Amino acid sequence: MEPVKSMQLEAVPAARFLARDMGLDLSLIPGSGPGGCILRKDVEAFAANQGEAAPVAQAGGSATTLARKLAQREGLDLAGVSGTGRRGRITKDDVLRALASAPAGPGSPAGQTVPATGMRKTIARRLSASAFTAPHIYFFSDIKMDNLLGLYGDIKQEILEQYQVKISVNDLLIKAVALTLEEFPYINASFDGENIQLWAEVNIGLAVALDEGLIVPAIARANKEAIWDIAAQRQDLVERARQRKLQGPEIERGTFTISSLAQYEISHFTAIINPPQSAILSVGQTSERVVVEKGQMVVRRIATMGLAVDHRLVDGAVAARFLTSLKKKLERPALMFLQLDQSTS
Amino acid sequence: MEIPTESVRELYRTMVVIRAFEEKVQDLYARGHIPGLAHLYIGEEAVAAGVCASLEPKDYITSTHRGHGHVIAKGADLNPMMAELYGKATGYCKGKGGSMHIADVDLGILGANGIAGGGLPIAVGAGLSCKLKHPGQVAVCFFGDASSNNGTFHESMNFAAVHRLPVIFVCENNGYGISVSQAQHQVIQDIAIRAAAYGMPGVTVDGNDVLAVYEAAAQAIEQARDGGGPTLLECKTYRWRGHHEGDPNQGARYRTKEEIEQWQKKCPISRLEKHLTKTKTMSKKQMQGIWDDVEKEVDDSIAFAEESPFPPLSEIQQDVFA
Amino acid sequence: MSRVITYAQAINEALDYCMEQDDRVILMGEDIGKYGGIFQVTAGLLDKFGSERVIDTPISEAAFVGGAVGAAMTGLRPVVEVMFIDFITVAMDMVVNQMAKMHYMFGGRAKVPMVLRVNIGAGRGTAAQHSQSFHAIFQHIPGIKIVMPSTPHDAKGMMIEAIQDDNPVLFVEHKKIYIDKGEVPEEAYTVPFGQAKVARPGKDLTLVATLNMVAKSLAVAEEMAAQGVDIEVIDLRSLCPLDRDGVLDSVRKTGALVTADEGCKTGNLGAELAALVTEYAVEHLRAPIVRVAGPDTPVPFSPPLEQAFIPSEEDVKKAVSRVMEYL
Amino acid sequence: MAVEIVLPMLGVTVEKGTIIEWFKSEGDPVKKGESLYLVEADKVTTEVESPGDGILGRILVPAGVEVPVLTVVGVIVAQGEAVPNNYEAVTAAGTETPPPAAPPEPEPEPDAVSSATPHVDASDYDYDLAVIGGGPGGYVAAIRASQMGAKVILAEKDKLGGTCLNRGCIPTKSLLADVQPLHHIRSSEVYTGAGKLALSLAKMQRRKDRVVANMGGGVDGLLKANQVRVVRAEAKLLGPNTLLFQGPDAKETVSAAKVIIATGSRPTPISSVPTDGADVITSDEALELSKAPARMVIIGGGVIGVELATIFALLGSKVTIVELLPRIVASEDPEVSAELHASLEEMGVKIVTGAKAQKVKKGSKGLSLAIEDALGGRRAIGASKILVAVGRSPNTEGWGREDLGLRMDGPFVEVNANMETSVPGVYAIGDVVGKSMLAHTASEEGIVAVENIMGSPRQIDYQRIPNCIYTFPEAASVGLSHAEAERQGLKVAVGKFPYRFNGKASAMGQEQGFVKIVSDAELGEILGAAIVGAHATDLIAEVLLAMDLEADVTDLGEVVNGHPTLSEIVKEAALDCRGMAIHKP
Repeated sequence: MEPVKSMQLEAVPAARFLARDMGLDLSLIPGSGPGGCILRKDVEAFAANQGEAAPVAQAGGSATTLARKLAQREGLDLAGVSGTGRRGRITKDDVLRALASAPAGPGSPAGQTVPATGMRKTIARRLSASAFTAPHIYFFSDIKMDNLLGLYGDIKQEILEQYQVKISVNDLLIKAVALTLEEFPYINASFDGENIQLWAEVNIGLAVALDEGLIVPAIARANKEAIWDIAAQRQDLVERARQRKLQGPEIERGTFTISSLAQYEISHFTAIINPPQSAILSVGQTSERVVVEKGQMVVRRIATMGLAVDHRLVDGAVAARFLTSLKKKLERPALMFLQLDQSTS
Repeated sequence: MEIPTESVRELYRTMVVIRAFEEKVQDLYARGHIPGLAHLYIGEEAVAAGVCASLEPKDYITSTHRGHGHVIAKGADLNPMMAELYGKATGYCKGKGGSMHIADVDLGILGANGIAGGGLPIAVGAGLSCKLKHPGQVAVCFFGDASSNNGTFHESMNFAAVHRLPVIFVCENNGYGISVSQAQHQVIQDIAIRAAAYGMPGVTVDGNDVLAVYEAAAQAIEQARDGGGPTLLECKTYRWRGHHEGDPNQGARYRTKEEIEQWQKKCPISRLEKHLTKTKTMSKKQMQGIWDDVEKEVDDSIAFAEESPFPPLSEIQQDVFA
Repeated sequence: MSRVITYAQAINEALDYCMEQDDRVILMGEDIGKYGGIFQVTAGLLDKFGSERVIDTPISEAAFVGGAVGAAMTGLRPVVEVMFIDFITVAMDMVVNQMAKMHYMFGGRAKVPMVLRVNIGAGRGTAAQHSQSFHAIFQHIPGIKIVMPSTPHDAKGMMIEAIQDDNPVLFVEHKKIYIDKGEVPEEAYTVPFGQAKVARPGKDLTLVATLNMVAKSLAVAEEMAAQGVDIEVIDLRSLCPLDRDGVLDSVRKTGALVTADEGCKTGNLGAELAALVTEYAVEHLRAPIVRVAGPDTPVPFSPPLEQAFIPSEEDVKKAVSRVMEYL
Repeated sequence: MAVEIVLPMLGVTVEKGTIIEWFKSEGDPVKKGESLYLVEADKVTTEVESPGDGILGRILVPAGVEVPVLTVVGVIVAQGEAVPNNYEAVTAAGTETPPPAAPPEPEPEPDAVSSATPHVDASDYDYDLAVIGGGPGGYVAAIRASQMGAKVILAEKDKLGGTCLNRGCIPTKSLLADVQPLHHIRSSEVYTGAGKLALSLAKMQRRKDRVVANMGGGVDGLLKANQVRVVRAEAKLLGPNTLLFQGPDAKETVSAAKVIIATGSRPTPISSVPTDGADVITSDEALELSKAPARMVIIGGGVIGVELATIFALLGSKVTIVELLPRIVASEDPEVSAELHASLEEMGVKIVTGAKAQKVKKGSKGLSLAIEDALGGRRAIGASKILVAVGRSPNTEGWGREDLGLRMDGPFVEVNANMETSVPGVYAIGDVVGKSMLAHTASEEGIVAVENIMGSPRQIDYQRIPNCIYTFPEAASVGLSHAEAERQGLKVAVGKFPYRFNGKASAMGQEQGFVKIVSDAELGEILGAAIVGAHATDLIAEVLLAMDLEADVTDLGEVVNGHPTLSEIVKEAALDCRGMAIHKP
């Protein structure tokens, strides 16, 4: 029998599963098994050192002078501190660790440590990467929504009857954004530091809030699809997002994201670009505001929309033109169907 | 048929070698020097000697679990044979096969076989090789009465007959399939009649008369060499020992002492000795000389086997694949 | 009343009992009559039940295994001895295509209540064609129950169970344990199939063993207990039905699995157990699963080679030690 | 010849048999093949035949006794032959059975065993650990690993002991020890005729060589005693687990589960003043000079520079130190620099700080070094030897770093707190990682690396590693300096006690220097210490111990020291942090 060539195990399954369940990064855990293999007990020990598990009190364990004095000053009971020094002696660092993990203070409700879910950690990693690698610049525009809402009121019933699909204002917004993106290929693009990828399709990601974080399924080819198809896709994706049944490609195909907080009392906000995309549209609440038109004060339904772009590949003027073109479409939705403003780009 | 004197002497010597070898194995086995199983050929020497006398080195044989006699008659060297029985590295099969699996393809010995009837199809295949590639060569298949009830017997006979393969099916009818007598395992007495079913000659001879065996086998072999196709040659004989060494009282559970003694009186070697004396082919002294030589040869093979090393443990992994 | 008898005698008692109880039970096989079976398992039964029910067959495995299938389908309950498992290959069509399939293929209209007795194992110097341990092959054939009792007690109880079972049962014995002795009740009893036995409870590691490897595993467990290693030895007893939950529960408790079976390593029944555990309890595994098995070679004749072939206590110890490095 | 009658092998499962009956009695003639006795095994009885002709000489196993197969149960002898007396009878009660023939021993063949066993050995490597470099980092790591049970190989291309033993710590200390009495005598007023005293550098060198050789042999012996295999060869990593050793008489490839890089460092060259090994030299050559140069310019006022300046100044050389930074030993507390500056000048060493070495000119009268001072002024200093001692550079080439793709940290090999490089399983220690280029740091890093490898994770607290300077007087420091502590925004309380207030120091005539302890004003934690003065490098030990045990200044101040000892200075400095020094006005 040929000997097996590679015998090296990085971690035993029990260690992997435990680390996953505890939200620990396996690569940080030292392995004590053969060839440095990470064992379950290594994960347990690591977790214990991380303060994830309750420290075991070492009754009568000795402490260094510094540790004692520090604990005394901070009013910390050394009985609850586990020692990592020689022969389990409590050191200054042990006291500092204990202080850092102690509750905020007497009388205040004890806080709670909730292990981050994998999804939360993924979001954290991706968004910090985005925020730190892509220089964001922001543009805002107040958009009068009256005409769009009028159009929506006008067609929704008919579409429902004819296509059995309930459309929303969002679907119209998605369409408008998708058409605008056709005009601005560099906003429907991504940049990896070397090359710029101009995407062939326009797939609009729609941020969906779940308990464990945001997830952004993308409506495929929104520039080509009919409103009712967009609505049908949207409903299906949102529904399956809530059931955690999305497929990877449905998320990964996004080329641009719309993040809408329209249902909250938020007038406007900035969003972080969902990498590897190069821009994101943030949509605030539509509210009645007094505006001046031709010298007259009138009440209009206004939504403030923000556009964040990756400044590495989108210049300010381009972003401004994008937002202007979008505004035009939303304020005069008929143009969408007439495609009259192609000259904008 | 006139048998040359030299051939007769050779027949005698072959039988003596087989007998002397097996008697030593019997003693060595009892004393624990030979591991595993040992199925001895004592009493049946005339069959192997008589058949193999007409074979050329390049002709093939397949053998059985009771194969020492066939292998010796086909020309095997006693040293590697004995070494194989001991499980030594210098054995024919590097100690990996043992008593039941001695093989030397160079000598045309396609192996003793531990599966009853296992050798028949293999001999058919060897016959096919002879027909296609080595005209004039033949394959001899030794098997027992019990194997003639096995599917492989019938399938092989038919195949060989249909393709007129140069195969001689030599049935050593020693009256028992282990403990089951011929009468209990088949209702016919002469297995040779089964040849008729496949359209080939079937011959029954006294397997304890080496000259009769020689004559019948020579004829069948010649016919096969000439493209005349297969023959079923049944040699009626008897094994003196139990099925294997350790079979209590030489098989007294299933046969009588008297029966054994009856057959011992028909010893093929004594029978030839009488013939040799009568025809003045050999003197008693010459015969004793052969015995002395042979016993020394066998003793030498024991010394060789005992002095040989066991195979290294690494050998366990060798030869799994070619 | 229990007394101490050999494994071979225990099976003999079971056959004797069933033949007394049920005249449909017949025995077939090579040299099982006057000779009493090559390992003396059927000794004395010919005298007691006569040659119509204890049938010395011609050396025609295909005929008598297939014959048993036909007999079983038509009302008898044959117990067939195949002298060595090696010889079952001669009747493979009858076993695989006929015996195992009849009930299913005929929509449940036919039953094949028969027992095929085989023995596996090296260690008797019987070389490559009389020493194999390829019982795991039959795991892959649906329709055959496969049991392998390791003690005289289980041998008797499982044989009675096998004869009473309406399905074909492959009854796997080991030629090295026929003369092992153990306590066996005089009265008849059955040991149900599909229940692995915890031969020794432990908490550090699960050691699933079969036949001759059970005793070796127990010896190792005792020896290593002195070193503070607490091994749970499970005597699998039954390959089909397989006591999945028994194995899984133990591994969930210990987090480690070693299997010990004499079959060659590749495709060894340890492979099935390893697959089972990785499929259903992988998150509990604290160490690699290690199989103690024969090497992937035919069984060599030469005594030192044969000894090296047979998985030894030392091999079990090595496997356990390797796993313990991770615990 | 006697023929043994054995209980024969009776089939494949039979292991024992009971003799039921002997058909012959002792003395009866027997014939080969004739039944001798009846045995029952496994409920079957078998008649056993005689294996030969003769007389049944003895029956060893009587009827009714069970014995294992292959037991000799009787002996056949020839007519008139005596039964050999080496047979013992077995009785029903007795069991003095000769054991059955031992099973054949397998041929001993070591390499065959592994291939016969289907289980693969967990360790596929020749060695558990390979160490590249036999300096104070490498050899200490090798010994500790071996102590912890690892199989270790160590490669050294030059001499065991590394820079420390062969070209650094130890040779300088030997030379310094030789010049120190001269310094002591010269600075004492009690000797007469001191001016006539002379030192022989050649003899000093011989003594130094002996010290180095002795210690080198000691390292060799230690490694041997610890079963470390030492290869005199250059090592190259062909992969994370494969090393090629190439030496004068060896070329081999070995595999190791873990590797420690301890390749050390070499003097840093400066491009403006290239060394030539003769006129412009490094510390390596300076330590081998057999004659003190008349005029020596030392570029670099760090530890190496000031120690060599001390040696050569006392040997009579006119020494000038050219230091780029505003003060010598700039890594130390400014007070330490000032103290050493003063003492060196007292020995006649000229010190030019804030000056850059520009260029060397070789003329008929010797060398001249052009320098540019902080204000841009240029001048030249004449010299017979120029010593470049601007620091040391890690040896990061030639051992496969590039191919392995180890991440770098500036010029050094990057390691994490466990001393592991960016390639898992490959560790690096000592000067090549450059955390603090000191022998004792390398040793400790070696031990920490090994302990991490062997599964006892530990990290080094670099704050607790001392720096030692062996000038006259000595200087030593640990932890934070006063300025650094304040820069970190700590509220500090500094205690300082001068040597001159200490009885032992005064009596020794070694009043120069002080002990300074920097502590946390509130907790009393000892944050750092700096000592200048006689035996400073030994005195720092007390502070190190206190820091390591996390004692505070009060603990240190409460230690009762012998009197008079220099250690009282440490105690007083600790007390002074609280304003409680006794012998300080």
